[in-house]
This record gives sequence, C-alpha cells and structure tokens, in this order.
Amino acid sequence: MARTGVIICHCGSNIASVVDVERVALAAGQMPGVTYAATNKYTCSISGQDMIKQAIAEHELDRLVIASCTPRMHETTFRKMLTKTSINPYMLEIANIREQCSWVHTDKEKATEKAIDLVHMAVAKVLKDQPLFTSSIPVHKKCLVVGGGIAGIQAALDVAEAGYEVTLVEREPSIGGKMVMLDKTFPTLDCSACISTPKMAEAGAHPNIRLMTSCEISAVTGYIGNFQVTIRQKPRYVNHDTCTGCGLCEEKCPTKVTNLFDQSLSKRKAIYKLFPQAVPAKPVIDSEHCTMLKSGKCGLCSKLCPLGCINFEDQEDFITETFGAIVLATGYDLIDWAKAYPEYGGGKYANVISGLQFERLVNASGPTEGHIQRPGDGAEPKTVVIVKCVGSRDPAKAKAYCSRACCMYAAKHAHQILEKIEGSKVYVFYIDVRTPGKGYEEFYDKTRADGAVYIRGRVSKIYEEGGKLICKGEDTLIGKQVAVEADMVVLETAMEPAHGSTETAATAGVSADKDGWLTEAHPKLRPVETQTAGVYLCGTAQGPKDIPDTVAQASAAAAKVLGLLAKDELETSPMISVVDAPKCSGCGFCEQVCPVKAISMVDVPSMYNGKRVTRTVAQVNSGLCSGCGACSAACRTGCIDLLGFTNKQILEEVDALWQE
Amino acid sequence: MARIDAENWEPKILAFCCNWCTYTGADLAGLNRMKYPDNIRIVRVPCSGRVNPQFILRGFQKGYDGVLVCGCHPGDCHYTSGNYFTRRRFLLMKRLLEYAGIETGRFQARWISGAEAAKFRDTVLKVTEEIRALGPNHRMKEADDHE
Amino acid sequence: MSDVQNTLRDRVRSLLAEGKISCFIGWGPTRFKDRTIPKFANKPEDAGELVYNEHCLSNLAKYALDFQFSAEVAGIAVRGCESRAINRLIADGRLTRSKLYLVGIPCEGMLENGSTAEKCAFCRHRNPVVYDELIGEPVAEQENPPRFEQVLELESASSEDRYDFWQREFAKCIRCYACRNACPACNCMECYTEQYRTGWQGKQANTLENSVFGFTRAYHIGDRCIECGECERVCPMGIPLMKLNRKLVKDVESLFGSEESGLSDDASHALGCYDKEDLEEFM
Amino acid sequence: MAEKNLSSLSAANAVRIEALADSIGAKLHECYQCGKCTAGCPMAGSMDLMPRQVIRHLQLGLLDEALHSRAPWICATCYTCSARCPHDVPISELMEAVRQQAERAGIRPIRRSHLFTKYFLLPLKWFGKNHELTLTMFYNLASGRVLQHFSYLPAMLKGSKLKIFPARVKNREAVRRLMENCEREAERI
Amino acid sequence: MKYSYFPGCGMEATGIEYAKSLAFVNRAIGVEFIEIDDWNCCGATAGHSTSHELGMALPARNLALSEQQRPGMPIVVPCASCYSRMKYALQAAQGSENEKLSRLIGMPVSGAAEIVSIMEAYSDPVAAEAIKAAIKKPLDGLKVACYYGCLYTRPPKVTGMENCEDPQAMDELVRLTGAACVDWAFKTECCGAGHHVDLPAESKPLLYKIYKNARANGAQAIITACPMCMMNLDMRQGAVNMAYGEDFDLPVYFLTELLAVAMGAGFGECGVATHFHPAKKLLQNLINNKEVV
Repeated sequence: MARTGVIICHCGSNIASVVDVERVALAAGQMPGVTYAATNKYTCSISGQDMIKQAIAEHELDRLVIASCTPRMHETTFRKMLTKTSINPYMLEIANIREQCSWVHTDKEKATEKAIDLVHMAVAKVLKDQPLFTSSIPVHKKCLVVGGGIAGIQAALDVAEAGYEVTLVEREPSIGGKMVMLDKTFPTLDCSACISTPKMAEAGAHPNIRLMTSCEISAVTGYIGNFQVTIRQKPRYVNHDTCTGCGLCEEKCPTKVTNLFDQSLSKRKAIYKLFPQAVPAKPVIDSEHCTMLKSGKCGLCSKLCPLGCINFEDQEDFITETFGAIVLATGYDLIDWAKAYPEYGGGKYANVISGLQFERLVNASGPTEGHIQRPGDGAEPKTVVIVKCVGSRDPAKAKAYCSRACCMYAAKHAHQILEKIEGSKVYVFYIDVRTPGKGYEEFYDKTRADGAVYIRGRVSKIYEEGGKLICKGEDTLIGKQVAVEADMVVLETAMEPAHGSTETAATAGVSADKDGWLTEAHPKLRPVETQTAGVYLCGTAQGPKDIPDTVAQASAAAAKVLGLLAKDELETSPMISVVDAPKCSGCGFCEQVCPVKAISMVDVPSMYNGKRVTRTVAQVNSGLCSGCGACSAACRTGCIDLLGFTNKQILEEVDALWQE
Repeated sequence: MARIDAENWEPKILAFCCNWCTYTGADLAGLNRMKYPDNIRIVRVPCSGRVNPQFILRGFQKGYDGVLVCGCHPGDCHYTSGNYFTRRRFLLMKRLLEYAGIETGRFQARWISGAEAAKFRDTVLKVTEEIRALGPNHRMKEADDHE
Repeated sequence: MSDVQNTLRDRVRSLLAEGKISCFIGWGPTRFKDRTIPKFANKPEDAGELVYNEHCLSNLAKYALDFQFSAEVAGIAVRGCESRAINRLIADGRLTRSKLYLVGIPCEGMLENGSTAEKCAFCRHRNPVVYDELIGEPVAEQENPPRFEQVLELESASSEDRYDFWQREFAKCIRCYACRNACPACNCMECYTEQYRTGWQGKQANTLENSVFGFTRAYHIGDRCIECGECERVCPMGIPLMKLNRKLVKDVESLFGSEESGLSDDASHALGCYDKEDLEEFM
Repeated sequence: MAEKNLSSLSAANAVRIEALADSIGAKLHECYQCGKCTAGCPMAGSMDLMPRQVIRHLQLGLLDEALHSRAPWICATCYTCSARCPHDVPISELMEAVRQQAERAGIRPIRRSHLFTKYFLLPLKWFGKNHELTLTMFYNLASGRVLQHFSYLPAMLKGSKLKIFPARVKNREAVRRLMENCEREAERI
Repeated sequence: MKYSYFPGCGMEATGIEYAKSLAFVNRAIGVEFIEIDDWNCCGATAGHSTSHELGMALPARNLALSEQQRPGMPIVVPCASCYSRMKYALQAAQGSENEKLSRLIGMPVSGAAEIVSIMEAYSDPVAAEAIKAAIKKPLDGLKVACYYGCLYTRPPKVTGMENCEDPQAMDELVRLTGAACVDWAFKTECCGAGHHVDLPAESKPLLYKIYKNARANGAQAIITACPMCMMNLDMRQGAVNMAYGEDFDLPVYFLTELLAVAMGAGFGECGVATHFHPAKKLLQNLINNKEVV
C-alpha cells in the first residue's frame, strides 16, 4: 500500500489568502493512498524542507505531493531535497495551486474546491509514479570538425589547445577554405593569406589535430558523447605518408586543367597542390582529368617520382571513429550568377566577373600576380563598375536574404582598384549600404573619399558595345536613368550554403532552413548549438557572415565543445520513452514521429506462439531521447510509454475527480 | 467529488497544456494576477504531441464537459515538430467527435505561447462560456443508466 | 470465372510442386453453394480443392500473418482488396514482401445474398495493385464509385441525430472484436483494449464503452484503412462500421491530400508525417 | 515643390490604392525602391515620374500625383520591368491600372493619348477588325496632327500595305455585343 | 502538320509581305495554316488599356471559335502583340475567369488549345527538318541580328519563354538558311511600336539604340517575326538616320521572307521588294555573287 505524503504550502499569504489550505489538507488526508497531509508556511524554505524530511522519516512515506507554486519553479528544488531522503526524487508530483489557482481566482470557496481537485489529480498520478534513476553515459573526449575553412580551423585549434584530440575533415585536398583565396580583409586591409596561412600551418602541425583532407563524412550514428562517424577518404593517388612534396610531378605533368581555386582564371596541372601554401603541402591527382587514369596512357609522374609515391590503383577508404562532439563548419559557395542573371550577359562577357574572381585578380599569389587585368584581354581597366546584391535580396531570381559581407568587400574592392590603378574610376551600384561592424562605416567613408562613386540603384542590364560594358541603372536619388561605360564589371554575388552541406548536416541529424543554411537550436540563446545534442555549428554554414563573426562563432562552438568534453560522464534525464518489446508490432509509427531520431527498428529474438523467432521492434536510444512523448501518443497499443508521463499516469489524472 | 445539482451546474473543463508554452503561459497569467473562471483543470504534459486522442475520449467519458488541448504555435515546438503532429491528430479527432454526435465546441485546441498570458486567459473565458452554453455533457459521459 | 478457377488450381499445383511456395492461401468450398471459406493448400494435390467464384467474400490477406515467421514463401490469391491489405501489412512491418508469392486475380465484384456485396459496391481497385503473376485479364475499374455518399448523408444530419444514430448502432455491439480481427489495418500484436495495466478502456459491453471502442478503432485505422469492408461484413450485429471508417478516410484525403492506403507498401501514412502548411484551425 | 503632408491623406485614399493594387495582384510593400525597373525602362527618358517613383507615390498614399503623371501613358507595356523586378512586382500591369483609373477619373496627363485607344476601338466596334486608315484618319483629325505619317502614304499604297476598305467580321453583332458586355462589366466593378 | 491560324489585322495590311512569304514557306515545307473563320481583332494595347475585361474577351472569342471549328488544334499567331493577347486570354480561360469570359463572349471557351508563335511552329523538329531540306539558295555569308522584341518574350509567366533575355528560337531557324546570327544585346529590347500612332517621336531613341547595337555587332540586317516591329523598324529607319545624323543601312526582313528567299522565292513573290528601307539589294548581291562564284 502506498504511503503518500501531501504538503499544502501557504506560500506566505500568496496561496493561503485565497485557498483555505487547512481544508485542502483535510480533504487530502481522506484521499486513497494518503498517509500524511499537512500544511506549511514556506515549503521551499530550509525549515519547510526539514519539516518534509522529518515527515518522511516519521510516517515512512514513499511518495510525495506538494501543492504549491508551479512545478517550473521548485520541482528541481524538491527533487534535490528528496535525494537526501528515502524517497526516490521522481516519486514526486506538484499541484500548481498558486499560479494556476490562488493567483487567478478570487472566490475563496471555489478556489479551495479547485485546489482540492488539483491535489486529487496529483495524488492520483503520484500513486502510479515509479522510481526513476538518472543514468550516465561516458563522454568520448574527442572532437570532429567538418570543414577546414577558417571556421573549422579556428574551432579545431581552440579545442586542440585545450588538450583534446581533434579530427579536422576537409573535402578539398587542402584546408584553408575561402579565406585563403582572398587578397585582403576589411576593414583593416590585413593580407588575408598572411593571417590565415599561419593558422593553417598551426592546424597542420598541432599534435592534437589530425588533418583528413580529401575526406567527407558519410555516416553518423550514436549520440552526444558517443558519435560513431564513418569518414570517406577519397582516393588521392599519391601516398602522402612517403611524399615529400618536392613538386617534380606537378612541374612535369603535361595535362593542363582549369584552376577552380583561381576561379577559372588560370590553369593548373592534373596532379596538383590546391595552391602553393596548401596544407598538407602534398599533391593529389585529379582523376577526372588525369590521362593515365582516364585512358591508361602517360604515367609520367609515376616514372619521375623519386620515392614511388604515385599509386594509380588508389581506392576510396572508409574509416570509422568515435567522437564525443561534432562541429559543422561546412561554409558557403557563391551562387551561379550566370544562370540567374542573363540580363548581365549570363556569363558571355569575359570582363564581367564575380567578387571572388576579383579577389584572385588582385591577389599577389593569383594568376596576374596582383595586377588588376581584365580577363578578356589582359588590359588594365580604367573604369570599373561594382554591382552589389547580385542574387542577394532578390527572391525573384535567387535569394531573398542579404549576404551581409558584400557591402564591405565591395567597398574594399573599390578601394583596391582606386589604389592600384592610377586615374581609375569606380562606380558602385547599391541598394543600401550596410556597415554594422567596428570600423566598417569609417571604411565606407574612406572609400568614398578615395573617389568611389556610389550610385543608389540596381543595375538592369549590362551589355557590350564598342569594347565597353554598358551598365544601365537608375540613380534613384535623382530619379534619372544613368549609364556607365565600363572596362570591367565586378558582381558581388550572393552566398549560398556550400554544395552538399545540407546532406552532410542531415547525416549528423542537423536540419537546414529553406535556403539550406543549417539551423541553430535557438537563434538568440543557443546560436552555435543544434537540435541534436553534441553537434555544434559555426561560420557561414549557419548563415552568411564575414570573417570576424565567423571566427567568433568558431571559438564559441569550441567553448561549447570544451564544456562537453570536460565532463567524464553525462547525466541523462530518466524521463524518456521505453518500449514494452513483447507487445510492439514493429509498425514504426513511433520512429516516424520522433523529432530526434531516437527510435530505431531493431531485430530481436522473441517468442511467438511458443516458437523462437526474430521480430522487428522499436528501440529507444536513451542518449538521444528528449522525452517529448510524441511516440507514446502515436503508438496504438501504448507499448511505447514516456516515463514520468505514462499513459497510466495521465489517465489516472483524468479520472481522479470522478472517482467516488 | 460531490454531485452538483442541475441548477448549480458549472462546466468542468479538462485542459492538456504543454510544459514549454501553454503551461508557462498559464503560469504567467497567474504571475500577472489575471483572472479567469475556475472551471479549468490543467494536466501538464511535456508536449502537445504527447496527448493521445484517447485521453480526450476518456475525459468526456469520465464526465468533463469540455476538453482543451493547448501547445506551442506551429513552428515554435520545443521539440521542433511535436505540434505539427498534434495538429493533424486533432484536426481528424475533432471531425470524428462531431461526426459521432458530440457537440461542436466541446473539444477544442489552441496554440498559446509562453508569453501569451492574455490569450490563455481569453481562451479559458471563451471556452468556458461556449461550454456553459452547450450545457452538461450527457452524450459521452458514463452515466448511471449505463449498465 | 471457372477459367480463373482452373488456371488458379493449375498454377497453385505447379507452384507447390516446384517448391516455389510452401502453402497457398485461397478459397475453398463449404456445404453451401453460395458460400466459400479461406482454404490453405499445403500439397499439390490440395490445389484441386481451391475454389474461385463470385462468392469469395473473405479477404484473405490477414491469414498471411500465420506465415510471418515462416522461413518459406507463402502463396496467396490477391484481388484489389487483398493486394492493398498485403501492402498495408508490409508497410506496418507485419509481413515481408520477399516471403510472399502473390497470385493476382482481377475481380468484378462478389455477390452477397444474391446481389453485389456492399463491400464491393464502392471498390476503386478491382485489379490487384501488386502481384507476382496475374491470372486473367485486367478488368475495368469502377469510375468514381460514390465512396463517401453515406458519410455525406450522415454529416448533413443534425448533431443530435448523429448521436442517436451511433447510440442505436453501438447499443447492438456485443464486443466480439470480429471487426478488429478481420481488419488488415488492425494488425497490432496486442490490441490496446487488451492493455489491462494501462486500462485504456473498460471491457463492459455497454453503449458508451462500445462506442468508445468503435471510435477509437476508427481513429486507429483512419489513416490506413484500405476500405475492404471486412469489418462491416463480419459484424454479426450489422453495425455499419464503414460509415465510420470512410468518414476518417474522407477527412484524411481532403485535409492532408493523402492517397488511398495500401496502393504501395510505403510505410508513410497521414498521421506519421505533417506539412507545415496543414490547415490551421487552432489559432 | 509644396510639402506633402502624409498625415493629412484620407483613409479612403488608402483604400483606393489598395483596391488598385489588389486588382492586379500587386503587393506594393514588396517594392524596396531598387530602381531596376526604371533602369531598364526604354521609355523612362520621356517620363515625368520614373516607374519606381510611381510605385513610391502609391506606397506613400499620393494617389493624385500618380494619376496625374504622364509616365503610365508613356509606358510602352514592354514588361521589361516586371520581368526583372527582384520582388516580382507587376510594374507594367500597375502602370496600366493607374492609366485605367486616370481614364475613369477623366484625368488626361497627355492630351492625345486617350485618342489612340478611342479611335482604335471605333473601327473595331464597327467592323470587328482594326482598320489602320480609319484609325489614322480619325486620330489625325482629332489630335490636330493632320499630316502625321502622311509622307509614308505613297510607299504604303504602292506596296498595298494600306487597305482602303476595311476588312469586316461576318458576325459583327457578336463583336459589338461582346464589347458592350465588357463595358458593362467594367462599370459594374 | 496543321495549325489553326489567327492572322491578326496586321497581316492583311502593313504585314502583307509577311503573309506572302509565310504562304510561300508553308507551301514549301508542307505545313498548313487554316484561318479561323470570322476571327476578330485581338484588341491589342487598346483593348487591355480600356479594361481588363475587354483585353481578355476580344482574343477569347477567337479562342472559342478555333475550339469550335477545330477542337484541340494548336493556334498559330504570327504577331507578337496578338500572341501576347491570345496567351493572356488562354490563361484567363484556363483559370478562375473562365465562366466570366464565356459570359462576355456569349459562347463557351475552354482554353484547351495551345497558342504558338511562328517561331515555335517552325521549331517543331519535323518542320525544322523540312525547312532544312527546302533551302535551295543558302544565304552563307549573311550576318543578321534576330530581333524578338517584347511580347514574344515577356512577361515570361505568360509567354512561357525560358530565357527571356536571350532567346534562341529565331536564331536557330535563321541559321538553317546558312546565314549567321550575331550575338547582340538588343534582341528583346522594346522598339516602341506600341506608340506608333500616339507618340511616334518617342520611339526614335529606342530604334536608334537597336540599330546601333546591331551594327556594332556586325549585323547587315535585322530579322523580325512581328508585323508591328517590322513596321516600326523598317518604316522609321530613314527618320532615325535623319534625326541622329546616321547612315544605318539595315534592311529589315520578316523571318519568313528570309526563309522564302533561301527557298528560292522571287523577291516580289515573298514581299522583299516593297519594304520602306530597300531590302532587295543585299540579298540579291549575296545570291548573285554566289552564282558567279
């Protein structure tokens, strides 16, 4: 027989002035299964708690109902208190007679009636409570970072510096991402390579960091603290263990291929390093273009390599490892503007280029060694038009959102042109200039002082006539059509999530918004966490942003990872779903409604009509279950149930008032 | 509980409120000392997606005059998607109950966020009045005339 | 139809003889000319006892559950309704397609007491939607049978009349659970009604408990009902259960745009998914 | 230019603008004044208000200014603006709606523009088909530009590009009734 | 191949060369255009300027007549303006306005038939193949600019054109004659033909830019598939030259004229002889030079 204790709290006069607490206690004392009922002035106070502890000991209580304020206020307090008694902390129900009774009703008689009902419901429920025990899961103290751009590098370094092992996975043959393509960074005009390559080298050499380039993650199972990740190592055809990176192979390779790192502005070889400062500084073979791999002819590199590192038989490889935390830093791409903007020539004019192409043109290590030359004829452009918001803020053609960084790098581009080309003219077509950042507005001011002409209006058409690119716009500030005859046009195109990033994120159980940006757990309060515990995100994977914000977010994600890895074990809530396997039909309805993919269908040995058989039933991953109960509402039989809110408990609550 | 004679009949309403939004909204109504009728009895559930439609049938069967299911606004679910399933379940259940001859309005569902204390109060006011107008639940209540 | 019967017998005989299947589920004769019962042919010589005529009213699909853990392949005759039931059972995890050999039979509707069976009158899939081999030629489907006519009629009655209607009907119920046992969508290992520990609902056979059972069962199968009409056919008390099930089917189709259940063995069903743009009436 | 007191605009004004936008399914708030419409407009050079400014006036509630603008009448209905608008604002259609509303209110910012429509539809109602000679004759007389296009006449006659006698629809009654139905329908709205 | 044919008013007057050359090409490639009996004017800009209803009802009557006379047969429309109006009416007839339209025109209209331009009709693989086969005097060496104008291309939601900034259908047909098509920027820019009567002066700058870009890209002639554009581009070239002190010499041809000439038609037979801007010489020289060689 249950021995329930019921404590009715006065909460000073908060409850007692409206609810006749003594009458409630009296009524509670009459309820089935109640051994002890009393009131208390301030139940949450130390003395109030002492009084409960005493009553538990004295009356040998095995469960407790406290009628007081909302459980959202003191449920934890009272559970903690119960750990110091003989009662399991989960043998507790709270009747909310303050927020949902005394504070909202004025009729004392009726409020007292209602308080009795609420206590009755709580007693009915507590009678079906079972002791629950938190369990702990070990934390595998190792972090996986997906994406080797500046965000991934920063996060990896921060975690590694704190003493934990990190695996940094990058699908390209080198880490570095987009930042290493850039020439200078706004607003300080630091050389981008000068500040990013040391970070790359540091990451490459760090004893706690394992670099895995030309790799992608292909599967993730498990849960916070214990993710099993399968990593696909794409064939490189070069043995990086023995290769010294001497470069002979690359020098002699006869096959020339469009260099995508240089945004198609130059050529590279079929065996190549992504760029001179690549980390690791070792080449790979581009299987799409290598004539040996395509037609079995050539093999020059293999013949020349003094160490025999070339392996044309190289195959993809799968490596499975366990990680406690995952950081997604999958980055961005630029939209394919040519497809979206036929009115800008749709890519047919060589001298209409993207912002990233301009970065390569102006970059000292780029195809022109930093001389701004038109791709069409190599001439130095005297008049340059910069068009902002190409694909951004344009839901009809591309993206509805603002890409955030373009206003500033457009100003930077204008500044660089005016600085490098004497007597040049720069026209910047803009819709709004957005400069919310330290030193940003000042940089914009300076660019205008340099002589950049800002024209408020979106360009409608760009076409070539007489060797000039005619840009037609409106200066909306004077309300007149304007045209500029330019030598070169730079389109500051919208960012979009890196190709394949939503698929990669989905592998790790992270969802993306309608544009494909990965979704954070809460836009304000949990900006680097995701709905999947133990998976974090940073950088442009989450949305367009500039380098300072990216790096800040990477460090924030690292801090979250460190908070997790610092623990040896994680305590899990015991209020999770459990399956009554013998009754489960294996229909999978629960699996379909589970928001955190905590339920999987597994084959288990079972008895059926006296025979040993293998059946498929639902299984809950206690590390993933978030305790929402969607599964138990979906289950027709009721064989998956939520501990703490079981079907029986809720039915008892419903029935409580009507039992004689 | 004591049986109440017909003259003094007051509707009794059962409400399932999700812990993260509506239950919090109801607490906020209390914190702001808003006043609403005392006819409502709230059952706290982690998510409106936890509410099995059979709980509704049980509520009517046992004698509640009205049943209300409340949760976060679609899109704001603490568990991401729970209330989208809730919406589907109860769109269907509501129609089934009406088809079964249970008066329209006895069962209702509402989205009320943790900040919408006033909406919670107004909902309780409105639902109470609507159910008062419908009169006691005779159609689905366990009664003495059942064997 | 005797052609079909002969071909069926021939095919089953050779399937059993070749060892392709270990058993075949079809129909067999009874003492009455206008009645058949499900028949299990285990040996080639049993094939001659199989019957196929216009009195094959039983939906065979649920008998396939007898072989759910068998290592061998079971054969089964499938018309439109059986094929959808098989799909449903596969989707619900109760059967495995590779363990079944489906002999399809296009069906032109069965007779019950001399006229077209109620369950066949609204059929939209007389041809099996899945099979391994087909006996006979596909038949023309009925164009837009008025599936929801009876539902619309009851919907237009007053709330009170609807209440009275179901009260009258469920007063008859004897809680024999024949409806549940015959239903291909009612395929839980153990029905919720048997969960005494949870106590979902009382066992008393009174009108209220009966109707709660009826409504709950309807809700449980609402988004998966294949409209085979077996529940209604097997009800000894003549309760018009399809009038309840079709209400749910109609609402599921119109609210969520779902396609009919059992057209494929895809596990998705209306309540197991959602659309952010679903109808909003709870604001 | 006199100050525009936005606070003094009547609510009825806002209702009229909304109705005008609704009639063509335009959402005026979608326009963020980027000017791409004006930038690509072939006729902007002849307009008093840029297409963008016509929308701006409507956004601010300055309906009269929009109705008195020459721009909607100069618009060539080439749809370049609509096709390129980043927010899918149907600007060409909006220009037409403004034009129709101005016409209904008897506002004629360009003295002759309404004449073209009038004399285009006249032979149409008579013959069921357009007749360039009738149109040109009436138009030139009414607009006072009697000799407009006169110089092209010999060449046109030589190439038999100009029909002296109009082609006719057999069932002229049907076309006439159709046009009257439309007039009634438009008035009803 | 058979099409229901809505010629539009222009084909009977200013577009006479178009009608002649079209007939020639159709005969040569075995395509039949069957004129809709008792069609009426589509109302052009004047129709939809007056009211939405008139703009839809006038073309809708033609749709209804075609449906009645030749159910399901696609309707070919050789004029950009008529094409646009017919497409608008088609959409209206297919949508929620169907009932209203039927009421206004006093007969049922379903919007079941497809509306195609000459370019679309001739781009059909069978027709294109027939055109290729019918070319007798290839126009190799000729460089032309294909001009599409507004209403075949925009608004894309109505015309259904995929790339409304740089369409290719006409270019591909012209290339069948052996002529080369220049890549130019004013393919779809407006020529101002809509203001031909009321604001004729306004179209001069538009035309000037079109000629200028065509010439800058090396075109010797402009090709169009619309009688309205033709009239504007052909008739006003002299006036534009005068106004801008230019000497543009860009004969304008209908697409069908070019095809017809390449198929061996005589200049009078296909209309080339009666243009405002002399158009015969360019083609004649081209053909003669070849014959000499």
